[in-house]
Amino acid sequence: MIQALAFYMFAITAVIAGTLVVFARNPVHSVLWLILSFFATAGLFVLMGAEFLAMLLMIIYVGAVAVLFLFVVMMLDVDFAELRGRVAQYLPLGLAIGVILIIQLSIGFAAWSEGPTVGPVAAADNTTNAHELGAVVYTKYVYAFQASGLILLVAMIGAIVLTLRTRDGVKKQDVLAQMYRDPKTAVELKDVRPGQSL
Amino acid sequence: MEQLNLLVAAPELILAIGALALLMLGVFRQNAAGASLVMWLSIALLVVAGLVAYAADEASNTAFGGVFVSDGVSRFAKIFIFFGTAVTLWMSRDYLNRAKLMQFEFPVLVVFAALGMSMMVSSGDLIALYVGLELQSLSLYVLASFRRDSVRSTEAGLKYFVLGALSSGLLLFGSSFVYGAAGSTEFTVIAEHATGDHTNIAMVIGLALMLAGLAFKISAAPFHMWTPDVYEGAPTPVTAFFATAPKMAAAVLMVRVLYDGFGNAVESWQMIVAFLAAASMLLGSIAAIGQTDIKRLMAYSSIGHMGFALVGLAAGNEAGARGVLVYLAVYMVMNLGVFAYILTMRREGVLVTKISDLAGLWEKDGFAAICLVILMFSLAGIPPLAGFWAKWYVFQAAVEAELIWLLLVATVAAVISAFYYLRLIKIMVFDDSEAEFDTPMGREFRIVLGLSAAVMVLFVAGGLGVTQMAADAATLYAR
Amino acid sequence: MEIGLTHYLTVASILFVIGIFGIFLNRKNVIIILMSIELMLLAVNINFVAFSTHLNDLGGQVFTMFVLTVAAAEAAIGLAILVCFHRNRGTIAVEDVAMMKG
Amino acid sequence: MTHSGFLLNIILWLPAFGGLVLLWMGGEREAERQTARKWSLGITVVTFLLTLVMFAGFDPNNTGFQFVTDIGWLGGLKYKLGVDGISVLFVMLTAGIMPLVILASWDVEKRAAEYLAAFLILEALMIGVFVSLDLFLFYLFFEAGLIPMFIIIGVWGGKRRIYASFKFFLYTLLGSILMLIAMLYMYWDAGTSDIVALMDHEFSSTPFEVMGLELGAGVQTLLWFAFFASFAVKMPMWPVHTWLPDAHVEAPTAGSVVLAAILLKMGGYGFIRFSLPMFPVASDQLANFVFFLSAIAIVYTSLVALVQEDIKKLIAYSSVAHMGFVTMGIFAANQQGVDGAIYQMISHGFISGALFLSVGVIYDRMHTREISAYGGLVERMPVYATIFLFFTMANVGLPGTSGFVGEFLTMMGAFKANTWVAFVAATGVILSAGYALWLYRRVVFGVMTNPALETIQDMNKREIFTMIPLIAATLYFGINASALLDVFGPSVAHLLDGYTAAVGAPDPILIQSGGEGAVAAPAKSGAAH
Amino acid sequence: MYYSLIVLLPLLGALIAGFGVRWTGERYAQIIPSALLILCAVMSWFGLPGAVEWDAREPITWFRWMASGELDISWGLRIDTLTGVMLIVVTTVSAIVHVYSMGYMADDPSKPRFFAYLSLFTFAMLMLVTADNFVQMFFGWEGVGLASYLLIGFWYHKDTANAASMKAFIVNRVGDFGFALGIFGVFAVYGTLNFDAVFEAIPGSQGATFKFLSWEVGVLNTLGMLLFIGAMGKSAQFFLHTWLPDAMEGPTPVSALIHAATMVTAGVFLVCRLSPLYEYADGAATFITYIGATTAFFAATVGLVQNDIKRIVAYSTCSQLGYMFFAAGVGAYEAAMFHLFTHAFFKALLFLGCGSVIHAMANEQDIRKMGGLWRMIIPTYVLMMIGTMALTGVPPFAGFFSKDMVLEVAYAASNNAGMYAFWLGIVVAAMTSFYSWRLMFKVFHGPRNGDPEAYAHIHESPPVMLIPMGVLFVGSILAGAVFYNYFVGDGAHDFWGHSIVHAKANYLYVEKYDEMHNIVHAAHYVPLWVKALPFFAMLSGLLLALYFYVWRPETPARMRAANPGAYQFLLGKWYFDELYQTIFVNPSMLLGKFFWKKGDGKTIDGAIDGLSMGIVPMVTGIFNRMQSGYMFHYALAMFVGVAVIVTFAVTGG
Repeated sequence: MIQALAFYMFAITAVIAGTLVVFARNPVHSVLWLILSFFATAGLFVLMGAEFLAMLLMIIYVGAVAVLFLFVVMMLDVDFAELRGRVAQYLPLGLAIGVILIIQLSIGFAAWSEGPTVGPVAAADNTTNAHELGAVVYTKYVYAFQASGLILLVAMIGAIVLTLRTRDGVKKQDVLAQMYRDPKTAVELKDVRPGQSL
Repeated sequence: MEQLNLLVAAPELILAIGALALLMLGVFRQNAAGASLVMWLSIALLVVAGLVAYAADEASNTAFGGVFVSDGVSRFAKIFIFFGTAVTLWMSRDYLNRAKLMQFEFPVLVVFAALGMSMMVSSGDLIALYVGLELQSLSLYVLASFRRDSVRSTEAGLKYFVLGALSSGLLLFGSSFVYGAAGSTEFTVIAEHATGDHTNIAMVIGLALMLAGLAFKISAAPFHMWTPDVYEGAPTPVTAFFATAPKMAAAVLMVRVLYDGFGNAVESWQMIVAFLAAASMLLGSIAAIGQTDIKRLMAYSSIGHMGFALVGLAAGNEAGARGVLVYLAVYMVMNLGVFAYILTMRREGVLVTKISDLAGLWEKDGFAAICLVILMFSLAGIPPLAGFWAKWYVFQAAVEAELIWLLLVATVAAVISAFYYLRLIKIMVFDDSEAEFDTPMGREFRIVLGLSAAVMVLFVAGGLGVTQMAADAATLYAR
Repeated sequence: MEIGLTHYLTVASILFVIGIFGIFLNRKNVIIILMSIELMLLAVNINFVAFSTHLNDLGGQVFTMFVLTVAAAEAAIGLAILVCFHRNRGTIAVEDVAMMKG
Repeated sequence: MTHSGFLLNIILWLPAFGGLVLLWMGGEREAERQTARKWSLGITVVTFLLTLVMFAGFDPNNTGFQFVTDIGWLGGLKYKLGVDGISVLFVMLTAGIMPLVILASWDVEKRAAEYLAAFLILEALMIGVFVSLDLFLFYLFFEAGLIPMFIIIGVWGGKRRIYASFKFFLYTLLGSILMLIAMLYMYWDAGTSDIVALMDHEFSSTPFEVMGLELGAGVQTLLWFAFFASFAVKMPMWPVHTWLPDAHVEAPTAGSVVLAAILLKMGGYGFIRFSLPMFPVASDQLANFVFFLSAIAIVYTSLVALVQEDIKKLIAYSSVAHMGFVTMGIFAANQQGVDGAIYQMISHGFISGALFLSVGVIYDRMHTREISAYGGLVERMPVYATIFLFFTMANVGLPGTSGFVGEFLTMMGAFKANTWVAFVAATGVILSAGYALWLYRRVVFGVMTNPALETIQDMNKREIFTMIPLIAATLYFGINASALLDVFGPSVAHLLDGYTAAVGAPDPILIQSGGEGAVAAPAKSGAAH
Repeated sequence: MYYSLIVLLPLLGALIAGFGVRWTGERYAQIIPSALLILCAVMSWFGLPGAVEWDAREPITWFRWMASGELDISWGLRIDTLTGVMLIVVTTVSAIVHVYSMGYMADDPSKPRFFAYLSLFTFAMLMLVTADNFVQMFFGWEGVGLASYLLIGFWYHKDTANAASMKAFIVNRVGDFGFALGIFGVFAVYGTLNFDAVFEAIPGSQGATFKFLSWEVGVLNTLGMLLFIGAMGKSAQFFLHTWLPDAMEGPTPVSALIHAATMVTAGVFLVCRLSPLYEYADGAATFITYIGATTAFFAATVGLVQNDIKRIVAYSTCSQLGYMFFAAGVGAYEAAMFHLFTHAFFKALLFLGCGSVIHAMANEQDIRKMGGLWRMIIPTYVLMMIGTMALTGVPPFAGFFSKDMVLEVAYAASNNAGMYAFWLGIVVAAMTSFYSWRLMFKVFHGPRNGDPEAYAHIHESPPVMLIPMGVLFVGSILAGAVFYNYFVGDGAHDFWGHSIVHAKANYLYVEKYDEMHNIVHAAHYVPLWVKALPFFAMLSGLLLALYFYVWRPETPARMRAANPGAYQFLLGKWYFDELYQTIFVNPSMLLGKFFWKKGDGKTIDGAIDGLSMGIVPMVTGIFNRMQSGYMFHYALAMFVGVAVIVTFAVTGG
């Protein structure tokens, strides 16, 4: 019963927060709703016995991703007052597609309607969820694990190559250069005749 | 615990380690010369990987506990991916130098993308599929917006990224259904559950969603919308890259999923793939007619061609797999040739991409014109050129699968698409010349263009071994 | 009332569809789209974990882990591109990301 | 590959080799142009001589294929070449017309080397069509011929060349791809792409319904229509003929000659090589459909030709009408009909080729094809008037010219199969006299009204020399038709034996009312000489 | 070999005149063909007994022309009496015309061409009459058509000549259309086209039917009708006669040769040659009788009022051909041939005489501008007078015998068709007499109506023209009397041998067959009044002409004024030309335009262009607009796609 109550609380929170992510007027609010949605989902994970993933979700998503979003939203300093959507125009079509998809997906659920109830994985050996995961990630899934490392590397390279600006023509302070300047190199005398430019 | 069998994944390991080494090299020699060195080494690395792939065993081998598969199909795809990528890198040097974009990250990212592709074509598991796909995609997103000062380039990157991420979401959502229904992410297990008689409906829906994601990658209609914009906006060498190796990877990935995973449930996906094929062929051919930008045109052309390739896939038989492989191989070579020329369409230092700029090419550069004409006829699928044989193989598969209606659609599409290829020929050969392009083409372009045209012509003499290799690879799916 | 697999799948589906809405109903700015994508991935994760529990198989949870990792990388790349675009274009309104068309 | 097969390979590839060499030589200087002309003339003449050598070794009474080459090729297909009585003549026609085409292109200045190279390559492809014994090898040559022709029209054509070349290309392509699909089906169904083997393969003719339409011969009907789509466009048959006038009008003279003399024949050749022997049941059932279209083609296009104001267009329409006789004869499916169709194709090769050459002669001088710009040419160009008259008469099928034999035999064959079509076709003979003489009267006779014609020169030696072989052939085969009929007759008889075996003998013509002393109707076709 | 030479020498002459001018010179390009023709003519006369003897025992075969299945056609000659007679007619008249033309065409710049055409014509005509099979006959048939086309249009700068030549060729083709269909029918039914084989098979197919077009029809009648259509075209019979008067645009010798003596009689020859067929095809034979009689009448009425000297003779020819046809139609092929034979002489003579007049009058052809010429050109006058008398049937000139015979057989046929032919024939005889004498009187007698200038230069033709006419003059006088016995008299049976077949089955006179053997024999037993009536008809025509043009010259004008409608109707040749123009030529042109502009242009190309330049670009536009550049549109498209393919998945494809 408590489990059901918790489920509905987390589920409704996640859905509402998700909706508000999309429809909030202020992007900053959106990010905050997103964070709430993550929290609620983490709760759902815990209910399903995936404590480690719930923790990961908190750390990675809330701690890194959402904050990154927040950072970018603020950095770009979007003047959100001007950004008004004309949502209504596409709402009917969007809703129709959404409804169709939901219906189709729920047809898919029918496959599991009489399946067994949900229970935590591998609780028998008294090992924790984290332990179990660790056991397979470095053995069975080592390939994917290494690959995801590469993915992160690519993301890093990508972020750097796209945003690191070391372009010429940008004025930066070079202390040494300032210190070693002398009048001879700093000032050039030119004889300017009237009516003529340099 | 299964063996790791690292040797099976030798090309990937070479690429991964090599890429890391190159990255270090690039970081420590951070100037144009260093970048150029990294570029050459990357090309060498890809060639080596290609040779290693070529030397690989044709028989089925697995590594990492079945997650990684190496067989004839993956070998075939890898050879083309690695060599194709090497050629694109080779051709991009000129552009990068001129655009002052010669940074070591470029070749490294390309190598990572190639690595991702090779992981895709070797995946034996949904997770491997996903990480491979993402490794490739993320690299490509960055490459698309590599010319970061350009609105167009970054817009291309943004569009590609957003829609690509969306497609990944669809793919994942589908994967989750498949996983839920099959109880495993491994293709071999999925194949046991996905049989003609009692395929779980959830599994089929999952497959459909996965197909949506995969269709995006090979830009099949209606998941093609990013293609023209990204092709146009991305730096031209990147566009050339997009049009070649990733298409091969995505198509072979589809073969993997559909044949390895769902090979026993052809009837549940045949209609979907046929629909994608028909839509792509028609859209690719019709929408291309109005284009004035050659890169956009090539984008629509690639949509149409992917439609034809999907015709083979829709057949769902051994001939289909063979057809897809041959088609993609031929298509890759054709596109390399065409882009070799597009990369040299430079006037007063600026790369121009208007189709009308090609006018009177025959007067100015007979060699290039003849090569391009051959390539265009090949793209249009006129015998005896390779483009015809590519179509021949996929059509043969469709005939065996009795997909006659799809072939009729293909007929119409082929004729319409012939129209715009002919229009290009008309502009090049029939119209009077306009202003000259800059300096003669670089050596590498001339070589690639000439070789590609030569392949188109010589293909008729026994398929240059490609058809045989594809046929051998496809025996995997003999029934 | 027993909470079963379908409940979780339903939540996931709703979140997924919300994500979809977020992508094509949103005209405000691209960041919202990126967040919508995160919502979709979240839905996927719920699915995987639910199936994993249901099947008593760790594969789904591992998959979720990789999805989380990749999503983070994706977010980084996406935001980087977005920042780049903003530098060039001065806006991130969705309707302004339409230089190229036809 | 036998020794004799080698010869056929040489004939096939020599022109292509010559063309490639020419492309490589190139050159825009006059001396280089001259070399190119001589080179291509040499190549075509040698090719023709080789076909003569081949013909000398050809045994017409052997109804099988001769000079066979058979080696493996990609995709399980075969590189198989060979000629039988039917194709050997088309090969010779092609090889024989080409030197004249080269001669007719002598004055081309613009990119002469490429121009001639295109023709040489086209020659190889056209010969390839006639000698291929593999389904896809045939398709390959059949289709590839579009490329050089497209370029010839597009680069060296007239004002509306772009429209014409595109129309030509796309029209033909659409039909061909349908045929390709049918070929793929045949390959799958029969497991071979060998034409000889396919002739013996029986494709299912069990009727079935598709979307409420009853297909009388089942799969054969579908395959038949797919092939028909391609060949009917190529012929061209009404109502898919409209590319031809445009292509002819815009093509340069030599292009028109090749188009009329050889390219059009591929459709008829295809009908004979594929439709009749491979889909006999469908051919039998759809013969009336073809007759209907042929009859319309003959009358309709003849009437259209009557009102043309452009010389080339008029001749182009007359070609369509003449091809109507060919289709009619083929699907009459008896010895006279098929013999006549083949004969008509070969003779039309000479005659229409010569007519287009004739138009070229005055076009080169006046640069207009408007009929109204001419008149009274006989005053200044008596030789031209004579030659043009000769071919005009050959075109209307005057006995004694080769044009007669084909028309006559096809109608004779058609009469046996369906009297209506013979009846309508015979009216076409009247109309052909109408438009041809009307053209001749306006161009050659009458009073010279256009002052520009005052100084027009008669044909020069080269032009006359180009015409002489055609005149000789038209005349010789007009009075000694056996020279050709005996070559392909046995092959046709063999083909029709198979056809009759598949569909049964046709109903006897004569209905006896039981009168005493009534003779039985004589034996039907199949009795060879 | 002997007969082959007769046939081939003219071809040699044609080639020499046509292509050998460079070597022979213009003069010899005329003399050589003429000499060859004279040789031919002499050989033909001497060859007649041989031909009678030969009697088509076996054909002379040159070499094979075409063989296809059971069809086997060789070039060769069939020599029998029919051929022998035709050889004489053709070569003799041709030789005469050749010689005559050397004078007549003396001023023409392209004489060699003219002689080449003449000889070519002769060759084709000889091929026609010697043919052993239908196809070779068709060769000659169309060959003479070609030569006629060339000769009518010889003066190509005259637009009327060009039009006339085209008309001749095309109208002939209409006839050939029927002829060709007949040949196809013969082949389809009998499986062969060689005369002997066909003739042998014909009796066996009595009563047999076959499906022609949509009807099941009798074999023999249908084939007979179809083949006769060919004869109608060539011999300018009713409905297909319109080209003959116009053909007078050609040089006069041509009219004499082609349009009087030889080519136009080819139809009669055809019917005679096919006597084995028509003997059993009673329906077709009746049709021939009616058409022949009607033509005779029609042409005579039109001839009454014509003013062009050559056209009068042309209509007369047309009319006389009608005689021949109805004679053949009732089964008296011998009589038809007899009239053909005599007619060749006197009609050629008349034409050449006209030519001489025209020559004298400096190319004037309108008889209203002539008159009183006889004193100035007495030899021509005499020749013309004899020709006219022969034509009108004044005894004992040639026409008297043959025309009487023709009318007698018509009467002897004693059935409706025969009676129709007989009575019309009598009327026509009167009219023939009238218009012939009208011509004579208007040209040679009465006041000088023409241009005084022209009269000043009138001169008699040179001997080279007069001498050949002299030969015809002899023929016109003697041909009837001398050959009567062989052609239609007691010697006929032996003379014709197997070349003409009579069968009991011909219902026209089947009751009398046993006693009469055939209709020609029967014709000898007709009542005396029947034999005398033609003479009186001739006489009445003569008297009427005398009255109209000599005694009361104002009468014609009064008649004209009294019956303007009838006069115009006759002058307008019953308005056949206008009718054909309205129902055939104009609709063809309109239909052609319609098919071209609306059919090809609007419908076929319109559909294709509409598709390729209308619909496809429209769809292109839609696709390109969908490619709006907006990400949300792209995403929307993707989700629509997802919805569609998931639907496929759920519904199972």
